[in-house]
Amino acid sequence: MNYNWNWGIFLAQVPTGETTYLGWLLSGLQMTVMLSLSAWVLALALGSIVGVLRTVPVKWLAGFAAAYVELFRNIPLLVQLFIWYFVLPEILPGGTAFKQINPVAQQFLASMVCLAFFTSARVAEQVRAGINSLPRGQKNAGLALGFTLPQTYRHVMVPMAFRIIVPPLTSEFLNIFKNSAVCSTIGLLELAAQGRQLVDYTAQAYESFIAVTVLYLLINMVVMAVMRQVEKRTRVPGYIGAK
Amino acid sequence: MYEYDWSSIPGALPYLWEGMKVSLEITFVAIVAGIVWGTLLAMMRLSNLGPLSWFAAGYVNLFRSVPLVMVLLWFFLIVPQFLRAVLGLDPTTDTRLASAMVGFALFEAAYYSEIIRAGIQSVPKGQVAAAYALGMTYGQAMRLVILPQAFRNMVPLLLTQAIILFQDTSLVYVSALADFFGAAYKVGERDGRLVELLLFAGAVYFVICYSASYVVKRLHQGNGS
Amino acid sequence: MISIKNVSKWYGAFQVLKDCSTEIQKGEVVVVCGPSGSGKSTLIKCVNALEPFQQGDIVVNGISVADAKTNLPRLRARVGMVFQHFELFPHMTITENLTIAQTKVLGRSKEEATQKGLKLLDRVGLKAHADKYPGQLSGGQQQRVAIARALSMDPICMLFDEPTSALDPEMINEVLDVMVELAHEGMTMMVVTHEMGFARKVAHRVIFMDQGRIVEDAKKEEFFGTPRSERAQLFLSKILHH
Amino acid sequence: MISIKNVSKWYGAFQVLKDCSTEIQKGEVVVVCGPSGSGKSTLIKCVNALEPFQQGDIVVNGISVADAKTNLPRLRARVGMVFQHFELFPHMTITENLTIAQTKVLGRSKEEATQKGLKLLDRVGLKAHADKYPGQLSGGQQQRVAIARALSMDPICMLFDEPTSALDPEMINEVLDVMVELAHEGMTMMVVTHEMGFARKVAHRVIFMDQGRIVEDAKKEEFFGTPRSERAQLFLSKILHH
Amino acid sequence: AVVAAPAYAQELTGTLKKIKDTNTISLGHRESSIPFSYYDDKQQVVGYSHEIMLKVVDAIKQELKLPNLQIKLIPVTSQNRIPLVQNGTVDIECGSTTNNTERQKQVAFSNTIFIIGTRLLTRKDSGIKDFPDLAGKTVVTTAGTTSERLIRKMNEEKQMKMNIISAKDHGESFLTLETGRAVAFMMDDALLYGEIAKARKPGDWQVVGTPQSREAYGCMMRKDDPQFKKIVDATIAKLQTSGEINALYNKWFMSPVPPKGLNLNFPMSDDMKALHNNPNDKAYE
Ligand SMILES: Nc1ncnc2c1ncn2[C@@H]1O[C@H](COP(=O)(O)OP(=O)(O)OP(=O)(O)O)[C@@H](O)[C@H]1O
Ligand SMILES: Nc1ncnc2c1ncn2[C@@H]1O[C@H](COP(=O)(O)OP(=O)(O)OP(=O)(O)O)[C@@H](O)[C@H]1O
Ligand SMILES: [Mg+2]
Ligand SMILES: [Mg+2]
Repeated sequence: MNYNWNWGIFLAQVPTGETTYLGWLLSGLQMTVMLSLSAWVLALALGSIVGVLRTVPVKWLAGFAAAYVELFRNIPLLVQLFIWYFVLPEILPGGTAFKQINPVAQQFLASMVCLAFFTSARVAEQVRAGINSLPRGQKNAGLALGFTLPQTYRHVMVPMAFRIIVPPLTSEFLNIFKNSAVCSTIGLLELAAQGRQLVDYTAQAYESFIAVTVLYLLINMVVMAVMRQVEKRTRVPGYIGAK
Repeated sequence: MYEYDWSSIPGALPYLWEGMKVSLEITFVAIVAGIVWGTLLAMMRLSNLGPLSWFAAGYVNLFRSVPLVMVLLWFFLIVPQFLRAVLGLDPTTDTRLASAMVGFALFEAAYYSEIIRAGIQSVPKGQVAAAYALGMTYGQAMRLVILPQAFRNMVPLLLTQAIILFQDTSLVYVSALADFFGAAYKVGERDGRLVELLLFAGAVYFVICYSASYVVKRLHQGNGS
Repeated sequence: MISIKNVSKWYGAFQVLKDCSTEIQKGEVVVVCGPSGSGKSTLIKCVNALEPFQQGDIVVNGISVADAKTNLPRLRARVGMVFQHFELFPHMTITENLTIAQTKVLGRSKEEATQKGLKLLDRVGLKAHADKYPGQLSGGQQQRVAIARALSMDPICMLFDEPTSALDPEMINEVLDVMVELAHEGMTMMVVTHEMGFARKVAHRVIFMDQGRIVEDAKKEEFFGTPRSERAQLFLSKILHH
Repeated sequence: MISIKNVSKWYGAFQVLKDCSTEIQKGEVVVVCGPSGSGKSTLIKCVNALEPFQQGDIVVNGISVADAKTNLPRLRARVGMVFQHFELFPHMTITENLTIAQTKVLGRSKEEATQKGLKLLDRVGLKAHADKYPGQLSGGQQQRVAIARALSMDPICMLFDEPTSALDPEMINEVLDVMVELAHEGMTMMVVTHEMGFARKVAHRVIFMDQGRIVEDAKKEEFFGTPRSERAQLFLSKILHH
Repeated sequence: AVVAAPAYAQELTGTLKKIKDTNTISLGHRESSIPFSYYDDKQQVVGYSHEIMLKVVDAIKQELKLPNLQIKLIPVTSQNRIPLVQNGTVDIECGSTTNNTERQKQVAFSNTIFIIGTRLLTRKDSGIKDFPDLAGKTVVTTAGTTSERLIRKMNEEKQMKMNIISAKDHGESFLTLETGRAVAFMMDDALLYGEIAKARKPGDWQVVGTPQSREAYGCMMRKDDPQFKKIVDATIAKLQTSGEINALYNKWFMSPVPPKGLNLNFPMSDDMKALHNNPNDKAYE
C-alpha cells in the first residue's frame, strides 16, 4: 500500500497557527470528557428517579416511567440528537432564544441533554432491575419498622440496589463516552470530530484513527479503574454477589 | 415556524426499503455470528485454562472499550485488504457489506459473550453436579443441561441487545453503506428535507423497536410464571 | 390487643384468606401452624398492613388497620415483626441496623438509639458483633439481631413468620431460647412456626389454618390433646412423627 | 464397596477435609451428621469425584477415584446421588428427567429407558405426574423423582446430601419413607442428614464430623448410647432437644 | 509483427495493467454532491463530474481495446475517499474533490474539471453583502472544507469576532442557516447554487460576496502511475479544448436536473472559461 506514514504530523502547527494538531486532539479529548461527565451526572439523577418510579405501587407513576423508558431507548441516538438540536428549538417556546446563544454552547447543551436522556432510560432499567433483585422481604422489613415508603426506598432499597448494579452501571458509564462520539454530527468538536478534522486537514488518516482509538482506550482504562474503586468502597462485607 | 414538506418520502420508499434490508441483514448476521462466537468466548472465559480465559477477557475488554464507529472504520479500511490478500478476491468486489457484517459480528460477540456468561452462571451450580453425577461428560452436561437453561434465561437480554444492535446499524454510514438511516439521511440531504426524513426514520425505528421490546417483555413474562 | 374480624383476601381470582377471625389478648402467645400455602404468612402480614385485604377489619391496640385514615407507618412502628429470612439490611452494620429506625422513625437521638440497641444486642448475646455486617454472622445470629431490632422500637406486640425455618438445625434453639424468654416476660406474640416444642412450652393458644381458613383455634392443651379437625390431626402426625 | 483412605482437601489455604478415613460395606447404610460447614457435603461429593481432593484416595467398587486414568463419567454413572435441592432439570418433563441419562450415558433405547423410568416413578408413587415439569411438583414430590432418577441408572450404591432439609416439614416423611424402603431392600447408602429418626430406624453406622475431621465413626447403638466426643454430645443435644 | 499503438507501445503498468487484467474498472462516486455526482430518484449515479468520468472510461475502453470493460461503481464519502483510492478499492474518483498540496502527498490529481470560488449564501433580507458584514455574526460552513480554513483564518487575522459553526455536511450547514442559527453559509459557489435550488423557497436566498479563494476540482487516482494519469488528463483536455464541455455545463448548471427538476442557474465563470482554453492540473493555493 502506498501510504506515507508521518507521525510528526501531531506536532505540526494547524493552519490557523494557534496550536498543534495534537492540541486539537487534546481539546477534543477534553470536550469528550466534559460532555460525558456532565451528561452522566444528569443521566444518573434522571435514571435513578425514573427507575425508582417504575417500581412504586402507584399505577400512573409507574406507567409514566415506563413510557419514558420506551421513548428514549427505542429511537436511535443519532435521530434523538438531531431532534434535540434541529427540531425542538423550532417547536418549543424558548427555541428562538436558545438559537441566539453561543453556537458551541448550543451544541454542548443539546448533546448533553440528548446523551443524558438517552442514557437515563438505560440507567433506569438497571435501577429497576437492581431494586427488583432485592429479596421482597427487604421492603416489608423496612415498612414493618415504621418507615414510610419513601423512607424505605431511601434507607433500605436504593442503597442496596445501587451496590448491586455497580457493574452494569460501569458499562453504561463507558457507553456514554463512546456514544458521545455521535455528537460530532451536529458540529461539536469532541474527540472523534477532531480526529476527523485532522484527516480533513492533513490526509494522514491512519495516524489520526490510531491516536483517537488509543485515547478512547485510555478513557476506558481510567473509567474502569475509578469504577473498580467505587465497587471496592461500596462492597458490603460478607455479602456475596447479587444472587 | 418550520414548514414541513413530506413530498420526498413516497418517491424514496423503494430506496428506503433497500436500506432497511441492509439494516436487517447486518442485524441478522451479527446476531447469529455474534451468539455463536460469543458462546465460545463465554465458555473460554469460564474455563480453567488460563490462556483461553485471558484471551477471552482481553478480547471482550478491547471491543467494549472502543466506540463502534471506530471499530467499523477500522474494519472498513483493513478487512477488505485482508480478505483480498487471503482469498485472492477481485479487487473490485464490493466488500463493504461483508466488512460491516464482520465488524458488527466481532463487536457484538463481545457483548453477547458477557450476556451468555452471566446466563451460564445463573444456572445453579447443583445442576452441573447433578449432570455429572448421572455420568454425563462436560460436553453432554453443557449441551443437554446447562446451555438450554442458560439460553432460556437469557432470551430477553439477547433480544434487548439485538434491538440495540438494530439501532446501531445506522453507524455503517462510515463506509457509505446505505442502511435504513443512511438511506433516509441521503435522501434528506439530496432533497434538502433532512428534518422530515429523519423524523420519519425516527418514527419507523420507534415502531419497530417498541414492537420488538413488547414481544421481549411478553416472552419474559411467559418465562417467569 | 389484636382482633381479626372476618378478614378475606384475594389475589386476583384466588382467595387466600377466607373469613378469618380471632382475638389475641395482651400478654398472650399464639402459635399459628398449618400446611404450606395455607395463608399463614398472608394473615400475619395483614396484621400490620404489609398486605392489604379486601373484606373485614383488623384492630390493633384500638386502631383499625383497614381504615384509610390510619397512619400505617406509625402503627407498624409499634408492632415488631421478625421474618423467615431475617431481612437485616445487608449494607449496614449491626449497630446501624438496630438504630436506623429508632432515629429516623421514632426521632430518638443517635446516642439514645445506640445505647438502647447495644443493650438489646447484649440481651441476645451478641454484643461482640456490634460492628460487623449481617453477612458476616451465622443465620442464628442474624435472626437474634432481627429480634433485637424489632424490640428496639419498644413494640406493644411481636409478629414472627417462621423465624427458625431457614436455620441450620443446630441454630434453631438459640433463636427459640430468645423467644421463650420474651414470652416469659409477658410480650404479646403471634408466631407462625412448626416448632411444636416451642408451642408446647410457651403458647397459650394454637391456631391451625388450612386453605385460607382458620380451622382450629384452641387452647394449647386442647389442641395437643384432641385436635378436632381431621386435617389438623393428619398434619400433626406428619410433622411430629419423624 | 466404598473405602475412603486418609482423604484431605483444601480450598486455597483452608483445609475442608482432614485425613478422613472410613469404609462402607455392601448393603450398609451409613448416616453422616455434624455441624454446618463441617465438611459433610464435601466428603460425600469426593466419593463420586464431583470434588477433587489433594491427598489420600477413595476406592469405589474396586476403582480408584483419584487415579487420573479412571473414566470418571462411567464411575459416576454407577453411583446414584441425591441433592438437597433436588436438581431436577427444569426444562425437561419428569419422564425426560428419568430417561435422558439412561439414553445418553448408558446408551439404552428410548423405549427401554421410558419403561424403566415409569416403573420407578410408579414405585415412588408419582406415576400420574410423568408428563409434568419439575416446577409443577411440590418439593417432596420433586425429591422422590430425583431418587427415581438416580435409581434408573441401576446404581451399585446411593449418596444422599441432606435430601430433606429443603422440604416443608409435612413433606419430609414422604421422602424418608422411600429411603427407608430402599435401605430395607439392601441398597448401600451414604446419607448426610440431621433426621435422627431415620438414623435410628435404618442406619448401621453413624459418622459424626466436625471441622473437616471424622470425629466419631460408630455402630448406631453405640453412637446414640454413649457418643464419645464432647462435640458430638453437644451437637446431639442441640438438634434433638427442641 | 507487432501491431502497436504508438502512445502505449510500452508495457502496461499500474492501474491500466490491473484494468486490462481484470477487465474491470472501479469508479468512486459521491452520493449527494449535486450536481457533480449523486443518486437520482432511480438510484442511478448522475452528475457533471460523473459524466466526465464516464468519458474517461470510454477512452480507456478504446485504448486498451476492451469493449466489454466492466464498470464497478463504489460510493465514497469525503472521509474515506482517499484511503479507498490508496488501497485499490477505487481506481479513479471524480466528484467534488479539491486538488491541494496536502492531498497530493497521498494521491494524484487529474486535470482540473471545475473551478469554484468560495462565497456566501444568505437570506435576501439579511443585509449581508460581503465578508466584512459578517463581523460579530455567526457563520456556518461545512467541516473539513477549504472554506472552513479560510473563514477561520479570516476571523483570526482580521479580528472579526465571528462565531463559526462547522456542520457535518452541506445539508446540515444549510439547515443551520435555514433555522436562523447563522446569518450566512460560506461554501463553494456551485454547491451554494445547489442548496438554493433545493430550498423550500428558492426566492428567499442569494449568493453574495467576493470569492475568497478559487479551488480546482480534479479526479483522484493513485500516485506514481503516469500511464493512467496521462490517459485521464488527455481525455479531460480534449473535452475542454474541443468545446464539448459547454454542452455538458449547460446540461448540469443551466437546465433543470434530476431528481426534482431543479435549475441551478449558475453561469460559467471567467476562471472556468480560462481553464477550458488552457487545461492543466494545477492546484490553487
Ligand atoms: N403475591 C401473590 N400473588 C398471588 N398468589 C400469592 C401471592 N403470595 C402468596 N400467594 C398464594 O397465597 C397462598 C398463601 O400464601 P402464604 O405465603 O400466606 O402461605 P403460607 O401458609 O405462609 O405458606 P408457607 O408455609 O409456604 O410459608 C399460597 O397459595 C400462595 O401461592
Ligand atoms: N467452593 C468453595 N470454596 C471455598 N470454600 C468452600 C467451598 N465450598 C465449601 N467451602 C467451605 O468448606 C467447608 C465445608 O463445606 P461443606 O459444604 O462440605 O459443609 P457441610 O458440612 O455440608 O455444611 P452444611 O450442613 O451447611 O451443608 C465450609 O466451611 C465451606 O465454607
Ligand atoms: Mg409463609
Ligand atoms: Mg452440605
